[in-house]
Amino acid sequence: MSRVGWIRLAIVLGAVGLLELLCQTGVIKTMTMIPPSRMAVELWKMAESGKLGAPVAKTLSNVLAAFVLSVALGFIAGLLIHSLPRFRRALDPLLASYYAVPFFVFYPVLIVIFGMSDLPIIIIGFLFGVVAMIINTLNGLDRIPPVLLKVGRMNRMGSLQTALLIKLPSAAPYLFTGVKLAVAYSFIGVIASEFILSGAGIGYDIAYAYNNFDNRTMYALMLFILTTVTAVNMALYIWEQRMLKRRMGGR
Amino acid sequence: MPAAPKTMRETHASVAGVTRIFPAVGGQPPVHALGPLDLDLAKGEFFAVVGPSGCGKSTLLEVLAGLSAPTEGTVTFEGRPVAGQVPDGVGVVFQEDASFPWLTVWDNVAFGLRRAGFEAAEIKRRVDYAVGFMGLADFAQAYPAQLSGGMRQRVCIARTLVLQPRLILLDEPFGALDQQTRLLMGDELLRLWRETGATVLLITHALDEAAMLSDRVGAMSARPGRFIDLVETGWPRDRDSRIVSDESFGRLTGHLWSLLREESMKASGHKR
Amino acid sequence: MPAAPKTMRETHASVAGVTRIFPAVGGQPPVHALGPLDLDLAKGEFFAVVGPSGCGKSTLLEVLAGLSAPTEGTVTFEGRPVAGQVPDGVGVVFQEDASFPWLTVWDNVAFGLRRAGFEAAEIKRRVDYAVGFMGLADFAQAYPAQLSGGMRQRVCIARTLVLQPRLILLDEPFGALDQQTRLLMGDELLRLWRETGATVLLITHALDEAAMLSDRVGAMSARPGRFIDLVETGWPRDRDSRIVSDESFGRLTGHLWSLLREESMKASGHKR
Amino acid sequence: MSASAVDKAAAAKPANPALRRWMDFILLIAGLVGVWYGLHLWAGDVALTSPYATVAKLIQLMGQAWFWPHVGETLLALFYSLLIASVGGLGLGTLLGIHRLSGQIAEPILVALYALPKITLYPLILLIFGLGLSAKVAFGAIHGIIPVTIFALNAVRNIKPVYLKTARVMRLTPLQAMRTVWVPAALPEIVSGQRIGFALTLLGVLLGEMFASQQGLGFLIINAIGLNDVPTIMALALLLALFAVTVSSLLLALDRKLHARS
Amino acid sequence: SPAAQADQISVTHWGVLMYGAPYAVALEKGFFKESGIEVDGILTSKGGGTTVRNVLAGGLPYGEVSLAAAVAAAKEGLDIKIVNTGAASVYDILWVAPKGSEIKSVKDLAGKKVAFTSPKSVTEMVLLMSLAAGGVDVKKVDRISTGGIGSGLTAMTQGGVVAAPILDPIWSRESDKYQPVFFAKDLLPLMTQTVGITTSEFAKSSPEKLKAIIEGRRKGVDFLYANPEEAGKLFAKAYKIDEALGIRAVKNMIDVKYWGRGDLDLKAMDNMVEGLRIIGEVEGPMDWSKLVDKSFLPDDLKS
Ligand SMILES: Nc1ncnc2c1ncn2[C@@H]1O[C@H](COP(=O)(O)OP(=O)(O)OP(=O)(O)O)[C@@H](O)[C@H]1O
Ligand SMILES: Nc1ncnc2c1ncn2[C@@H]1O[C@H](COP(=O)(O)OP(=O)(O)OP(=O)(O)O)[C@@H](O)[C@H]1O
Ligand SMILES: [Mg+2]
Ligand SMILES: [Mg+2]
Repeated sequence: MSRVGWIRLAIVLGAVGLLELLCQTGVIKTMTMIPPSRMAVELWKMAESGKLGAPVAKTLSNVLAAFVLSVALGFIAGLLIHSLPRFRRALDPLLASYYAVPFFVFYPVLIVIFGMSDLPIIIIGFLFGVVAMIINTLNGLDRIPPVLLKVGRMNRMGSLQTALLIKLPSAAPYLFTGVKLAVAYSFIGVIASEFILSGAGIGYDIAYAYNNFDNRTMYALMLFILTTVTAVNMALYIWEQRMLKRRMGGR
Repeated sequence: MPAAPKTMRETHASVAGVTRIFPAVGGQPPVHALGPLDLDLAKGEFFAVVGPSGCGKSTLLEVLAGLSAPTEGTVTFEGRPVAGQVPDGVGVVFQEDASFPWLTVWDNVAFGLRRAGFEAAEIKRRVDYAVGFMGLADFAQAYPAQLSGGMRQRVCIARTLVLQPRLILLDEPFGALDQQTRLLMGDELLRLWRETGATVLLITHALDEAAMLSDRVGAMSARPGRFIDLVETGWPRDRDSRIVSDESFGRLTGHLWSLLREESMKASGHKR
Repeated sequence: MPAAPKTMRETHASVAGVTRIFPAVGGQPPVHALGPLDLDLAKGEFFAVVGPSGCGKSTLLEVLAGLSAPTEGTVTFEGRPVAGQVPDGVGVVFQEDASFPWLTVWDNVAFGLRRAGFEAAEIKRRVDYAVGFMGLADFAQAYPAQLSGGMRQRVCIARTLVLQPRLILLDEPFGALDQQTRLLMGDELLRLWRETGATVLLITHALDEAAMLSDRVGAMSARPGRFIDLVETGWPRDRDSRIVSDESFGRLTGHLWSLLREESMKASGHKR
Repeated sequence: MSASAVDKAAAAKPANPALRRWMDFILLIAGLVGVWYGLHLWAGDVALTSPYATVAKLIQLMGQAWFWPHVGETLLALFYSLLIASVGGLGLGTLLGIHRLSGQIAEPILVALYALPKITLYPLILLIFGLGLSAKVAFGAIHGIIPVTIFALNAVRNIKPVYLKTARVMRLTPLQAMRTVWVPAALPEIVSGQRIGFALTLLGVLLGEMFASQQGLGFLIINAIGLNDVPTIMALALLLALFAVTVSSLLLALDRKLHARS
Repeated sequence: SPAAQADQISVTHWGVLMYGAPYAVALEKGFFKESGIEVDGILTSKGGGTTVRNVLAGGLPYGEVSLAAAVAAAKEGLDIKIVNTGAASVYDILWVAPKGSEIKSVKDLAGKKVAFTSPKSVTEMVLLMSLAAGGVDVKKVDRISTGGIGSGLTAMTQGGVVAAPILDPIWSRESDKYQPVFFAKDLLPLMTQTVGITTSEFAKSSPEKLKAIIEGRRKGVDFLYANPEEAGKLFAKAYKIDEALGIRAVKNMIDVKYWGRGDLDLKAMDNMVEGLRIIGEVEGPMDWSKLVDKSFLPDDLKS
């Protein structure tokens, strides 16, 4: 790991250590927050007892579905919108303000359209993620140097070949930003829906533990989400750095 | 300057009555970038284009390659009209860096061959040769970002040349190189041209480069670009950069310089 | 070549025993970019630096300007050591486009004068003159994005020159211009230099430019850059681009060319 | 010949591009309303009221005296949280951008925190800030501050080094350099960040109001959800969308103006 | 903590469900002031533990919360006291089916999909107990959590479930769209739904304020029973709903003696805990003595 990586790790560990200290010495009361070590122990116990399996499977599969949908459809929608500049210009103000509208108020509509299943929640996660993907796809397509597309034409390539062999790799760094955001928003969308709309999944379990004053379960689950999100992010980050290093020559 | 027997040679590519006008965008007026202009390139000819910045040289190249349609006029390559598509047998090296940053040098050079469906063995043979020829052998597995600007330009040249085009269009291919390296590359371009017998159109800013490399130099006016003179150099086919010491070389560049001095002052909006 | 009586002139700026080594970052080894190297610039001298790409020319300029500290050695300007700060009286035109995109051409040129606290009337006088002088009068209220690369470079030159620096450091100031315009700009730079009596250090890729403009040309080796030769041109102070037709001009460039041919082949990694 | 071609090209130019853009926008909105109407026909009033009924409900709401204090409450909370998110994010992002090492260290941490569903932090916020305005403001601010920070960080980090060198050659004081070079150079990206930050801060404030409050649009929405009052839910969602689009368009216009220069 | 205004109390589902009606009346009629306390606002929340947390986080630590949440909080060691009763029954809850559906009674639910709001909520408990009381095998009914009343009704309209729970005042507003399947009041015993809680600390430091709140609410309840028409109007005004609707909802509740006057009926509370046991919320016996404090009740209700 690089020097930066070590410093970062040290800072994170330091923060966790400080929290542990504050909780252990009672500066932060147990009713407010349990020490990180307890969270880990509780999480481990839940995992061992098998209580974790079902909600985790449900939430993660929903997140995964929302994520895959956002990335795939976001890329395709980005390609389409990019080829319609007038439509795009009109759409622009809507794209950025989109996040201000609380989607879950449309949950009943989604039930009507998709029925009583996991689908409405997946769709909410998808709705959160897809716009980030579209925005970044457009960004990436904008930044493809026109000369690369000319090379495609010089080699007499069709539009599908051009999309896959030139546009996709050329826009990849921007698409990556979109992918990272899509991960974040899929998590946020799915878990927030579970939290607010209840039903099942980790978000629901957190809301439930919260309602029952079960701080141990609540914090254990929050720890689980935090570590999962961080792990996924870190994996993406490392992958991205590797790609960028190659492309930027370490600059 | 002895005139080469141009009319006796077969026409390979030509533009006739071509203009190119970029339509208005935003609040800006349309830009009349080129022409009207006529040009016949003889088969196997090495033609150089010089002209002030922004006069439409790259625009001419794009029209000739079929990358953009002329507003008026016709373009012909090997007897057939060029319309909307790059014809087979035409290779272009662009002014900007067009190397693919996500591919290694080797894969960049192999790109066109793969698209054209060559066999793996043939691709390997041609790419290995071209990479070595361009002095990139040590960097075959490097990515463009690890190369200097000049080396990247050489990747693009190699990527085009491995396809063995019959008409080679080069837009400032040595722009990223220092003057010394430019001359060396020029010599190699000449050798290649001699070996393959391809027709070459070379756009350049450097008058000495144009004068040294080509059979004929077209000097363009400020925008909208038209040819104000077509100068035959009369060099033998078998030449290299040592020509610069030839006495007629100085006269040639002097002539070009006086032609373009006025035009370039117009183009750069200088002291008006 | 008649040697100018250099030793009789007063030293204006100098570097002594200077090296510059970029420390290792990431997995990469440290880069020894420059030196060890000595140079004395006489007051009012026009000094040109040529050398292969990546040899450390820009690095030398930054060290001389006080923008980066040398790893070893000392830098002096007007008798005082230069350390960590750009001394008053030094002006720099950078290799990259340094025009501020958020200011109009006029405001760009006025930028330094405003910061230095000149009076409005004086600022207006100087900026109007410089903008006109640089052929930018029609574009005074335009933003850099609306200008060509060459015009932007002229904005940067004007922005530096209005401050009337006593030492002018120019890093490829004509890089974005076509060869013809370069020569015209060169003539104007010469006129300015004559009028103000400033000391000039000009970095350039173009050997003819170096030979034509300067009193003395420093030819640098491949990285780590050192001077392999310092050539006095012996031109009169009152000269312009017509010098190129002088017979000794050819000899001069020929000499520089042979000096650098080897070096530039080393630097560009060509055919190794 | 060529002169006539120029004329032709000029004639093809539409009369007024700004007008055309407005037409495009209105067409798009009309399309969206059409989709909405279609969904309404499909799903029925139980799930989705018609565009007309929604607008009528919104106008009716806006005619009520009790409605405006709720709007005021939300705007007040939004104002404070935007202040924290924009100014705080800008300051933090700028510092992290200037100090490269801390920027490199902090960015992945920020991104990971950003991806954490902030709704799960609500219990914690409540414990720390108690009920009322401060909790809402805190909730809004934590939604908005990270994107603003990340954008500002990248904006500052990506300032071309040659601008900073120019500032040094001009011998600017740190304050002068900040005011006349750093800020204007980074401004376009900063405004982009503020756009996203605005939308997310608004969302955060609304979410905060949904949990514990007796005032604000979020409160009205959660109440309407509880009462299954679909027309009110829809009318409020419409109001929020209109508000967000308006602010976003203004920022976008600024954004375009700034980006056009560079 | 930087507390909100000190003169607000929390009522679960204020502005949404009927628990708030006595407070609406008491506020409007000035009963709290009469009893010696300034209350100028009611904080709402989604119910359950959220309301309890709000009580603990807010300035004036009194709130009406579901008994289930109060029990859960006490089990986790939160320092609270139950000081009076709010809603004395769960008789406001009923299940409905679309107009004209074949589902007409609890027996018809066997083998069908039935909605409740969320796992371990009062609606789940009432559904389970009602099925048992109606002699339907619980295992034969496919119970579906829809997340809320609104989405349950939507799901039912779309055919996702055959019946869904509904409460006043939504029921009063939409009764023409649906037909009742069963009412909790017809199947279940008296079960305390909500209680007033406070912190032990506040109980010690400000008994007068508590007494005043309880007294003020009780006057509100008395007024509701005595003047349904006027009370309905006041309630409608506070909840920003139609007047006729408000009156109708209030009358519906009066019919089932929904609001308690404050007296703590341990039997009815035990019934509720029994229900909680069924859905697995509570294990073991409940010891009310530590949790319940009757000393703030008006003398006539202390028995
Ligand atoms: N897409 C376009 N839209 C509008 N104007 C354009 C476009 N492309 C080029 N132009 C204009 O057309 C003119 C000719 O451009 P072109 O690129 O052909 O010049 P050039 O001779 O190649 O210049 P350089 O030597 O700088 O490469 C220029 O004035 C340019 O501004
Ligand atoms: N910040 C840096 N870190 C590491 N190496 C650097 C850095 N800046 C420059 N170098 C290296 O130092 C050497 C000299 O660079 P410099 O920019 O001075 O070259 P130059 O002579 O100006 O080249 P050119 O003619 O291409 O402008 C190069 O090999 C370059 O890769
Ligand atoms: Mg060009
Ligand atoms: Mg340099």
